Amino acid sequence: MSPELERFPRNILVCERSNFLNEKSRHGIHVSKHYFNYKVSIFIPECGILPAGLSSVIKSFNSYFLVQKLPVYKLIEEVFLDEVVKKGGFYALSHKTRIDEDNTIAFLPSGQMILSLDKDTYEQLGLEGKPSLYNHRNARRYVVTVDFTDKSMTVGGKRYQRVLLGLKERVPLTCDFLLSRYSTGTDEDGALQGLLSQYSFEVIRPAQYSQTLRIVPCPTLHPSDLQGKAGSCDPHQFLEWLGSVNMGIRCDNSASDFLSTYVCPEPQDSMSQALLYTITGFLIPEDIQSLLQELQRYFDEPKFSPWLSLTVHGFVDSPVSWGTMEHGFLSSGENFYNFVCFKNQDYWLHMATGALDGCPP
Amino acid sequence: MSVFMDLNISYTTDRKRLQAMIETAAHLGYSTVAINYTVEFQQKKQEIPRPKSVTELFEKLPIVQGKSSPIKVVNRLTVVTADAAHFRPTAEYKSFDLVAVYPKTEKLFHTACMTFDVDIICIATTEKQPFHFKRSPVNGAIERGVFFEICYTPAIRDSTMRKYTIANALCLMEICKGKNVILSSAAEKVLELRGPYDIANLGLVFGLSEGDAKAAVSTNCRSVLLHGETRTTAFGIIHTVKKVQPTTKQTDEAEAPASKKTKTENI
Amino acid sequence: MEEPATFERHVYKNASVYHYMKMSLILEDESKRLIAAEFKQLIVSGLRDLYGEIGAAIPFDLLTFDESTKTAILRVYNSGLVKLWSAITLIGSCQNELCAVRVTQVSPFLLALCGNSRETELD
Amino acid sequence: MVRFKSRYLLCELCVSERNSLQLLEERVIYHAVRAAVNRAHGDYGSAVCNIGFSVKYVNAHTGVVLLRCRKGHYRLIWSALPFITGIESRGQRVQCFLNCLHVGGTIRTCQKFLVRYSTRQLHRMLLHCTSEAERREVRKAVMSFSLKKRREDGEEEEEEEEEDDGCGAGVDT
Repeated sequence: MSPELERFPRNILVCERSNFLNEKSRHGIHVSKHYFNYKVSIFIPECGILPAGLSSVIKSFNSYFLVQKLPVYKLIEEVFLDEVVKKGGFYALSHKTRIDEDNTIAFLPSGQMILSLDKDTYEQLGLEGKPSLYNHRNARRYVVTVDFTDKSMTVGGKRYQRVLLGLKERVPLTCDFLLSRYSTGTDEDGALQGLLSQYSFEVIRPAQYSQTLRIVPCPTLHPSDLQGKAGSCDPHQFLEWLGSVNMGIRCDNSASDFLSTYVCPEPQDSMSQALLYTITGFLIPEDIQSLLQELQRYFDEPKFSPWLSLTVHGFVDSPVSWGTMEHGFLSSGENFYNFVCFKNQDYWLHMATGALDGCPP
Repeated sequence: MSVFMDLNISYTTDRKRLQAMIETAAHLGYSTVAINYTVEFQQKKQEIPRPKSVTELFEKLPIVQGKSSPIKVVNRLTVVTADAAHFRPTAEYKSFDLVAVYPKTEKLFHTACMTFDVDIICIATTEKQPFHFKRSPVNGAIERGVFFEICYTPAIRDSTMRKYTIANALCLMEICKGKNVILSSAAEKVLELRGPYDIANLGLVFGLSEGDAKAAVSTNCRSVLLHGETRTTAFGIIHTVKKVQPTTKQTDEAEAPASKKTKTENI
Repeated sequence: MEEPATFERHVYKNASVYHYMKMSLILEDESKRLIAAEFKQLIVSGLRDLYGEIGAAIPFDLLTFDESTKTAILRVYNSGLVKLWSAITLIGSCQNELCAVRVTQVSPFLLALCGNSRETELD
Repeated sequence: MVRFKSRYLLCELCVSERNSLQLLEERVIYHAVRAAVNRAHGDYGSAVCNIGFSVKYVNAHTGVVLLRCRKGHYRLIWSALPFITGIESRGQRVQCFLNCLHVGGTIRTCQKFLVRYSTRQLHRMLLHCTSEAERREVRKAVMSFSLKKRREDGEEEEEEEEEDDGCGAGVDT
């Protein structure tokens, strides 16, 4: 009728299927490359309380720091850079900055700094970057990637000085930051603590929330049928159902109902109960990695449920989704992934990103 | 992309209501709003209101939703006019950060596009545009960096006005191809304000493309503010470089002598 | 027991047939209650006003409606998204009273609606 | 100067009572279509109708109606046409419906189509004729404009006589 009103933003979903025991399986890489995670939710069918193993893994999740009004250059000063950023395992994401409006800064554990800047800041800063994917007509946003592990970026070098000077004097960017560091056991947080002590900050524990659901209709899943071609539901239907469970959406409707016609995809089973456990915060991939490993062990003992699921949501305002791949907002900014783990160590992995983002790896 | 702005919040003497509107705008995620004072010339004698200083309104400006910075409030004057003589850029105009004109006739629309020293030209939303948009004035305005404004509040209030708003907007888009358009509320009540993403989507109904629609509530508004700044700083010849701090109010006042010199050139 | 899976990868582009919207209704009189059917009716009449009878026939599902917070989750076919959204934006009154429906999130994945980092405060 | 691309909808107004066609006027058709679009597509449809929509030509004898609208909007307007069930004119309500025959980018293509269409219609009428006199009439009509067509070669001024002036005027605008 009016085609311009029937368009909609693009969406991309990547589905993979493999086995955890498969040597070439890339599940570890996918988890560790999704740097900024906001929420993890575990869904275990036919389970009432969180198994002890899982609960202790969740307890050991890293705390994170929320620092207020931290100048960005502080994070790239010589000592801090050498002691923390370049050592790896350091995550930082600017907080209360919106990827489609403000300057957003992220530090990746790989020793890279990502600056997603509006045009004014970009021009004043004078660092080399590339136009964002989310531009329209004229470039209004640029992404600057600085790799501090690069040889030409050695501390004291010309290029390093340029970055430092730019952020210290030309454009003294300051914002709230979420920081987290994967501690390897040895106490090397001296530099981090030293920095934090100069600003107002708080240490936050990830928040947990547990919920037991009763009598849930659920689609029957066959590990071999990822695409849903052999009669089970397709990935979108499955994710929709998982979302409905997460948000307590009723699915006892019929096609003629006025309010909603949503039904659980066929063929379906009914589970007597299910556990929904969520953790929110600034969660680092290493923790999720260990959680996933623990989940794999869940089926070591015989269980009623043939599968369980792990969903990880990224920060919508993160400048990257996986690795250094640009992420933006447009109208929703989703970037999440979901594992469905089966008894035989097979898994499905669903990965989704925002409208103009690149395809997940 | 830049922050979201709503460059038209109707001024009201009801201080509480005005405060509530600005608070709601901040809550909805607008980082900058303009309080709009409208003057309509019935007689020759015109009286231009003095804009209220923002500090009078708020001791502490509300924080924008999801951010740590407070909302920025600027003042704007809209001159509704059917006669070129009514638009006289006097010193009083200079006390506003933004100046808009709402031309009622085709001739005036042409002059407004081509010569008037304004930042915004309003498009009729409460009545059928009494003339057709022509390419040359519209292109002239685009070249001069003047923006066209479409307000959405009338479309919320009333079905007839909604038809006019959509029709006039579609007419404009046929000519300007989505360039130099801003969408703003012209809200008089809290419940007439809508969120920036909602408005970006509404822009599609007004004939804008997805990118243009989002620009119409963000980037383009920023250009309008910059245009307004160059107007007060003598056509941008004199430009004071400010550190990015929300204390623009004082610097603007300090610049007043510089702009006075060029006042005569406006005519 | 099935054989361990061999690697398999599929990319779905625009395969989600729906979009999901999260929104809340703001009424002038905050104490006023509304039931789910009334809320859906409000949106349908909004669609009818802006897009006529053909618009009112755009199918959408009201997946949830929380009467205390007046928040709702809607599901709509992709092709109806812009129309539904704009109609919702232009809803200005509900049962002869001023109102506004504020859309908080729109996504092609329902799952994404429960993990919006913009919504909750971490501290 | 770039001109706005238009679409022309060539429609046939079907009535049960042929005499009632005499009540047709451009204004009446215009309002009927506007009302139908408003009902089917709401305020948005109405607004779209405000731009570049007009009734170009109405033939009160044959019931042929030519509507013009912007290229981008023709589907919207077209989709509302089936919902027209009657037309209000001079205080009388005429039961009718609009049958869209052709959608063209110019008036010229619509005319060409109309010629072909009318010829076909006359041929069909020929089969249904009962008396010899009637048959002669129709045959004459067919001959008259097919001859004319050959003579003027491409100058589409034919159709049943009434058509000529109306369509000719349409081309000028």
